[in-house]
Amino acid sequence: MSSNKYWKGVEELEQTQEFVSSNANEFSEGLPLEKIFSNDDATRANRRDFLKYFGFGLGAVTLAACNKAPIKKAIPYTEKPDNVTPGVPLYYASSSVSNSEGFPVLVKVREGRPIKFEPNKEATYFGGGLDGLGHSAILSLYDTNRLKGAMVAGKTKPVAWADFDKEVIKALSTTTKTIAIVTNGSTSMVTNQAIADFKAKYTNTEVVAYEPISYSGITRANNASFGSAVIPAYNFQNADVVVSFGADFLGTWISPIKFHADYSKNRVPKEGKMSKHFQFESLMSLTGANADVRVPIKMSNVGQHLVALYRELGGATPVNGMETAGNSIKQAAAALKGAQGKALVICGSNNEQDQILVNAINTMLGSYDSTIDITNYYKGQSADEKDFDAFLAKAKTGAYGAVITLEANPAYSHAGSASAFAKIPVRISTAITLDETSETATHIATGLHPLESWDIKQPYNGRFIFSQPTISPVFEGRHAASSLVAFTGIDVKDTEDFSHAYVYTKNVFTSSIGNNFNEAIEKGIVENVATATVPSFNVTTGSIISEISARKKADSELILYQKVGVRDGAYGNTPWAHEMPDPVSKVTWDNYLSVAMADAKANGWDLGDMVAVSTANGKYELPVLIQPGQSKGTFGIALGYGRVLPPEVQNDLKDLGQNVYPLVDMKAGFANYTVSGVTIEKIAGAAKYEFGITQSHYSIEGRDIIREASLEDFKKDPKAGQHIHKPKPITLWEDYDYSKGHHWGMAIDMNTCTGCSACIVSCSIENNVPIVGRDEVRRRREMHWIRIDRYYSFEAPTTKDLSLSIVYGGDQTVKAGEQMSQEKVMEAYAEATEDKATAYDYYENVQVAHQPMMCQHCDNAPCETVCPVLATTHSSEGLNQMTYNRCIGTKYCGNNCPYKVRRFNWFRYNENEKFDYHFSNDLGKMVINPDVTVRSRGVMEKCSFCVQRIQSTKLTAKRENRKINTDEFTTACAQTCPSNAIVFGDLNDANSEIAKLYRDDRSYHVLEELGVKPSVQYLTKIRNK
Amino acid sequence: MVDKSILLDNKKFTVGTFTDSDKLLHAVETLRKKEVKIFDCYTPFPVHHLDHALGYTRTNLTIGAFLCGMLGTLSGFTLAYSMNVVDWPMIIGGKPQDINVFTSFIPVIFELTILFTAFGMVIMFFARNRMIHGIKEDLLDRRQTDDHLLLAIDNSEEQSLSNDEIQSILINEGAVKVKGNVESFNTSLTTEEDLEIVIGNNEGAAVIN
Amino acid sequence: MYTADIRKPLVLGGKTYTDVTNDICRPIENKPTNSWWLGFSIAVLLLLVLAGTLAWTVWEGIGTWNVNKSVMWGWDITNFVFWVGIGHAGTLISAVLLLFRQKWRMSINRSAEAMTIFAVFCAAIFPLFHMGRVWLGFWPLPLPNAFGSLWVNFNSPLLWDVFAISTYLSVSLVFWYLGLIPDIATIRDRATTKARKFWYGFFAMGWNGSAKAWGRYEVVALILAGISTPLVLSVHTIVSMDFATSVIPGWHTTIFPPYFVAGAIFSGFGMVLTLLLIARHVMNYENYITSEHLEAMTKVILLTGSIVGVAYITEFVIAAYSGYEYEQYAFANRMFGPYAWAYWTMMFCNLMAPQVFWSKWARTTPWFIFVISIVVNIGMWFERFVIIVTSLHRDFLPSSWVMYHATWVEVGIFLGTFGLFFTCFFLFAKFLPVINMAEVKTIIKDKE
Amino acid sequence: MLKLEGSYICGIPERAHYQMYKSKTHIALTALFIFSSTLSFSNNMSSFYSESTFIALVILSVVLAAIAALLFGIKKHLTALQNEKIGTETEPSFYDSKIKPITSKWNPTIATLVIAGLLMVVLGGFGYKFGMDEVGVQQGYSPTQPINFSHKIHAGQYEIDCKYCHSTVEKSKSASIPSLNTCMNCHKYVKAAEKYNGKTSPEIQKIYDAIGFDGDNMEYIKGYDQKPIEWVRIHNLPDLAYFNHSQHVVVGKVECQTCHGPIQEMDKVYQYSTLQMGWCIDCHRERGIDSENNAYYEEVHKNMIAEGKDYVTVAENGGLECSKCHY
Repeated sequence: MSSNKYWKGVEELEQTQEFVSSNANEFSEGLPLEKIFSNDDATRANRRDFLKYFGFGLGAVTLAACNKAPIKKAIPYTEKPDNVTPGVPLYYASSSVSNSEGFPVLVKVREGRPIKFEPNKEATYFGGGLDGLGHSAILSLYDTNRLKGAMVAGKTKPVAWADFDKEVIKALSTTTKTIAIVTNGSTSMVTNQAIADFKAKYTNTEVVAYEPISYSGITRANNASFGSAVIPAYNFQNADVVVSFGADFLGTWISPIKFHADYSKNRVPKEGKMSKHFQFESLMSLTGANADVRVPIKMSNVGQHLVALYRELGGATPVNGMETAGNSIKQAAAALKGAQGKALVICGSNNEQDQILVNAINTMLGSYDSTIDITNYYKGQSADEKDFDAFLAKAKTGAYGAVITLEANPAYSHAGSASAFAKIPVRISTAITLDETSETATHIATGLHPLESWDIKQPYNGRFIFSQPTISPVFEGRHAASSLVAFTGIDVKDTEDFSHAYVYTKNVFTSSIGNNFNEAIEKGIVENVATATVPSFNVTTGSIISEISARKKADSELILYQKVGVRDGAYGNTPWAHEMPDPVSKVTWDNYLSVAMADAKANGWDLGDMVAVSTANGKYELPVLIQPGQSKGTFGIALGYGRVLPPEVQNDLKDLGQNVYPLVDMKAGFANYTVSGVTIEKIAGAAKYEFGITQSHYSIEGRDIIREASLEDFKKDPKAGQHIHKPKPITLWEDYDYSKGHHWGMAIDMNTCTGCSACIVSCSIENNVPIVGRDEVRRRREMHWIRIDRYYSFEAPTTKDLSLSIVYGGDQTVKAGEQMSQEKVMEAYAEATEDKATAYDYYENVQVAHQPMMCQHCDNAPCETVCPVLATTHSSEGLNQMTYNRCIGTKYCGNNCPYKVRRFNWFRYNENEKFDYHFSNDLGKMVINPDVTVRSRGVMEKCSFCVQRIQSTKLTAKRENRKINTDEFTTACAQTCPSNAIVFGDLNDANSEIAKLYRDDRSYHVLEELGVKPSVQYLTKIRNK
Repeated sequence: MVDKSILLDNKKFTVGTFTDSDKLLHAVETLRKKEVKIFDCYTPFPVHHLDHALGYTRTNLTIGAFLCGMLGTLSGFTLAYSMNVVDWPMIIGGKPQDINVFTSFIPVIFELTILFTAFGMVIMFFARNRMIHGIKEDLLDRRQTDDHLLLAIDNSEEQSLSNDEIQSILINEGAVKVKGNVESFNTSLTTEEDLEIVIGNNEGAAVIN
Repeated sequence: MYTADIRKPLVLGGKTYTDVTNDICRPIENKPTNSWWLGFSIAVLLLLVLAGTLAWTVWEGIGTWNVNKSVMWGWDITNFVFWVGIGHAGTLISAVLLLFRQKWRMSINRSAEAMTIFAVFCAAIFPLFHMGRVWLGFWPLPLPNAFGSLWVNFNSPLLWDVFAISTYLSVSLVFWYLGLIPDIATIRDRATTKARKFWYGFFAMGWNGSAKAWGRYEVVALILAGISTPLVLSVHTIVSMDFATSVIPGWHTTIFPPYFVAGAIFSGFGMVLTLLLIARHVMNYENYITSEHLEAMTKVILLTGSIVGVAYITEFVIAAYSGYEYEQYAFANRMFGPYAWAYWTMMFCNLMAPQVFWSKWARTTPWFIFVISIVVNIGMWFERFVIIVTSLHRDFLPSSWVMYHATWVEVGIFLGTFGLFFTCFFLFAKFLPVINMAEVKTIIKDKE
Repeated sequence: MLKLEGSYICGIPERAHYQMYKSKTHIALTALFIFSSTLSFSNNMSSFYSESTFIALVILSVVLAAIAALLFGIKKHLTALQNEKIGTETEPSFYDSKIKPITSKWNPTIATLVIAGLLMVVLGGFGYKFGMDEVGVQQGYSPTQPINFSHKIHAGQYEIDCKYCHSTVEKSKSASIPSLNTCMNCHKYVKAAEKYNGKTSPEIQKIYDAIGFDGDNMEYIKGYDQKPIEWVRIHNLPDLAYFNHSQHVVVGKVECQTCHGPIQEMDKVYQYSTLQMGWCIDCHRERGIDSENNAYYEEVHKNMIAEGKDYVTVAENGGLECSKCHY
């Protein structure tokens, strides 16, 4: 065996990456085999060779012979930048990568590598949170499949930019036809300026905006109602009553992170008041899961419901509209009336008529200027598909000589665009990876990743977000704006002191925003907003109402929705977003046909059955997922899947799900995501599909895990929901005294936790939690340190309704609400019901509760007692410490954990061809947090309360000769929570937020009767029913 | 290999061979009554009351075993206490860090007690019997571990009776064979013939000098 | 003169000392039979399966098993408890029955003790290889080290296990070996080849059957029996504490120690019967292992089976009476949940099946006893499976409820341990006397 | 408000931007500039070598011994057979003639106890040694560096403060190896030419070559492709242990020499301490914390006075808890 082969890399330059990024084999003690297994350098072949030789015995001699210590290099800077202290992170204000319209964030940078996004808490308007996709999109920077430089069709290697520019300029200037620029409806002022410059040179230029998800219903309606084609800004914090018709504003609708923050401000009952939220929807969305009153409807009928509400509110109309069960519209109307000026009605329909009616209702309720701001309107996602369709139609006639796509990917998300694009001879793209559109481009002016770029974005009118490069370009890309300018013939080469993009951006800033550019990028946000005005509504609703009423109700409808994790699919190549379980269905890695229980029962479908879904626009084969809460006769498929990724991608991201964008119904002149005329047939003989699902049991089994109370009860008694008779645990010994020093604790408000799962991804990135892929999730081995438990309960029939006495586990008569297994009771009820057609309708009415669950850091931790080698012990600060390097992997602690929050490294997840995600390539490893050990296989891991942050903060305080400031820092989950549901701090600091919450009447411990004394408090969920 | 010659070194024995434990026992009792000093008996299986009949006192291995057990108890406690309380106390699941955690030590203390008792006693037993791996056996009869029960009398000792008298008593007591001048041996292999001899009764018994 | 108070001779066929020696030494002194070779080959084949699956586990990680985030112990610890349980009968037969002067033990205790030792070998594989980092398997030993020194956790039942199992194994070995010495000496003195003379001579430690030695020997055996009895009880008590001291409903039960001990005896006798019935048939030991023996053992099975059955019911009643919903659910889930099949298999095999031994015919019909003994073994495996898997797969938080099914690797390891067990047993039957000659010779003349 | 490590940096001076943006390098080069010691290392490879060597040798020697024994046995047996055939008496072996007469006189009881005792001592010793060596120790490791930098001259003779070069030792977890421009602060002028006949010292020339300095004209070469110096790491703490220099130097007031030894006397640096966990623990058990002069420890100091103690050791303040270093 060649020892040189083994260690050769160490001397090589590339290997310096390794020490930067790879903490791969942190466990250096023990027998050498493990080290051989985990040697970063060794390819698989080498590993096998090794065993071969070792088995032969002679290899051992060879190995013994090469008795020289391996050399590790330490390479200092040649010229150290002033502000970089190795080992200390820097934070740069920037803009989130996944929100193309601009969203303020901080980027944590260690030694020149951005390693994590953190919310910019000073940008209060945006809420100070971040979502899961926003976090996971950092991996797009470290994507090994990024384009390496300017590409020309027919050549496999990048070409020089000068040659590239020459070629492009020649093509652009010789064409006599129109040049089209397809943007992503960008709010980037830099790009817009560049387009303007480009247009000045090429006057035959047309600009068309394209976005995969359309909100044209709103823009058109506002144009008709108020004369401005905009999406308004919604201010949920001002709304005491929110009525949403199919708008998933907490999950995917327009700007969910901001909405989260605003919405949650009114969700904590203060002085007996909290907002009331009605949700009328067909699929079970994240928003619906958090609603106080959720009413299952069909989206094809949403108009009629709006009409009914309009009428109830006193709108003059001869038509009744459609009432739903339990007079929900009447209740909603009553609540809205009571909250005049503090009400908000929104609708997720993309139909202009529906939205005009919504505008009419909001005008009646006086929402403008209060909950809706149309002056400082939202500028993102306002592309109208009408324009793009016109462009495509024109392109098909061969009217365009060239097209430049700026960060838009219509070939993926728009069915007809590929054929139209093919008619344009010169197709230039500025993509950074080879996507469906750039794949067919003739020229790719490879752009820069947003984290490598300067940019100014204006997501809301008057609010400017700044991006600055936090890493030097990984590959030879060029800023898209610079490319556009270069195409006009201007030299965009970086000058001696400044890059072109920097100068260009600064010019945009000084010409249209202000003077102090440095301060602007330091803060990351400049706000310069106007006072909101109330627009005058000038539409007569009569004809609209009669048109809406004339709509035919569809028997079955297919709803194309977005998932919270993946959204529109633009960042389909970031595995974290896919491994994050869907907040409602808890499915990872897949899209599927979600069906109502009643439909599943009626058609004999079961979880995982493969069905063929056919509409006028195509036929797809998908597995079935039964979704409680979904309306009967509705079916849902998530968009954003079925991405065509570069052939190098061979992990679970490859061929992931089905791309159902072609199913979007464009017939009526707008993108309708509710498709009628769908037939679904079970594919006979197809094997059952197994989902990677992180929670398979729906019911809470009537257990005292989530405590809830109605607002009425809570007003009478602040301890409502807590009066459960529990034996008082006694102890044989005096407990350890944690009153000295720090005692770290956490509180989670289940009223504000929406289950959005941003914390899961934030935690995974902060703590180097590996991605395990679908197959391992199927085996129930996801590694997330924090999970969000989601439980359904039926808005149950009372005992009287049931009129069934079901004996279960002894002779206990089961009563609704305190069943041992509510599911079983309901099942029995359904089977006993005579009317089979409606037997399972009760599945439409479910309540949802979300409960984040992580290591509870029990003071009397059962896991600690059972570890034979003291790998898990308690610190005097109340932390349950997991010492990976001491762990031998008996897994006893995991078994004995009542909360089941311990995660075991079943395999070696880094440097493993079976888990070919970012941990397994040198570039992807750049994202590893160097302050946290990467765990080897065979050890247990779990939430550490971000002990690296605790230690770092304590150390800073000690160094600065001071005490830790109250709430000086927080954990990764708490920090990113868009609704501030998680609070972390020192219980011994009486002024801290956490100490206050511990004294709150709503607070309780999960499973407190076990006497394990957790350090995580939950606050009773109050429902405003 | 080490010879076990310390036991029967260069001695000559008068050996009576029995095939019935009751007869052996009776012979021993008869000889002892006549104050004949019996060197030892060799039997293929434990013959009850034989040690009593030979006048052996009860072995005090039991006391040794008890002491070993006490040592085990002490070591178990010392081990656990010094490690978990004295040297490096840790907070483990809210358990006390002082002597109150004693209850957790009980299983280990118990097991070590057993272990020390068993091993201590067995080692003492081997030492007392001068048994060790690889030591060579001392045999007076190839079949003393098979089906012959031997009664050995040391010829060099002064006896109250003469050799002939002893031998005749042995024959009378039912010895199938009495040899007058036997030395211990341990070398040669057993042959098929050795195994084929079947001694049924003492009718053909003879004194072989 | 002391005579055993028994009704029938324990050795039939009017055997003399010589016959006993000849009969029992025959397999050792002759070339192995074809059936021995056949059985041995199958066992070695299974042993190779064990080696292969264990190597694969260590190479790839515990991920090759199907244990998951909630059921972190599956077949591994089930098999561990199963094998440890089997081990108990050996010590029990030789130690407890010695204390009670039950002479019928004498022809079976040797093989029962051998079974104990081999079963503990098999058992020890599981706690070792279920560790994520098996190469650090020595860390639970309280060794001084360079970490400061970092010691071990004396609060952990797993550490108690380390001490208990290693003590049990070593004391059992000593006890077994002590019993073997006179018999090894017999073989030594009958040796016709140099190798046999050397090796048996080596292990006989110079034994020559002196009355002094026998006197001490009997005392030592008695005391060893005396301390082995609490040891054997403590071992399974401690194994049961792995579960009983935890907080998981279905595990956290004070009844576990006696219940586990009874179960261990039950399963151990089942296994002893299985092995003896085969050995008796193959080696023609009908005169030594008589129907008297079989009957006595079936009675023990009946007794312990019923104790175990009472424990099952008690557990259930306690859960129902506790008013503790998690405990109640855990037991309801055992009976009606997704693993109900395992529960009812266990109930049938352990509680119902042994009840046939109320019938004299059943107690004395070897083939029937054989069938029931197999059933008992299956039942006791399922008991451990039920306790471990059904308790873990649905514990406190329904969000973590999962299902668990073994992979081929786990099944392979389990089958492989049978390979190890039978390889050892076949070698034992070939090289050592399966029946304690010295002891049997003492009862040859005991008559009614 | 969240502020880790001071405030988050915004608005980098433009020169820095330029530097960041200007270098169009592969990310590997970005990484290259990074001072490696900021990150802990993956392997403690010394242990790999020492242990693998050891185990390989053990396996090998066992195999060889077995083969040798087998061969020896066969030879002996054949000789015996041969002798038997010829009829000559086999010559008594060394064992038979010399050792056996002695050993056969031994008292088996004493022999048993002695052998058992010896075995226990040997096994125990082996176990102890194994335990102590479990963590690889590189004490005394002293590799040859790309530049023969002498701490004896710089720190000893010229008494340059350690923190002048290892500038981040008070701020960061790593003390940092100085960047070349730190060297150039002096070596722009100091060329040690007097020792080399007016020429720049070859060692100093290495700095010039790396950073691009024209020693003759005393000016930086424009557009020079700088090459970093690849120092060989001496102190390799495994990744699983978090060690922070600033914590020990600023808060703990530990002298550099406590851990690094008489560095001012080292021409060639070697690893002075074992860097084993037991070594850390020993210090934590003995050393007191400076609770009096640090506001952070106010409560600790109060309790200490109340309990009438003179000082509180690091261990008493939780310095032996696992997650203080391992996370």
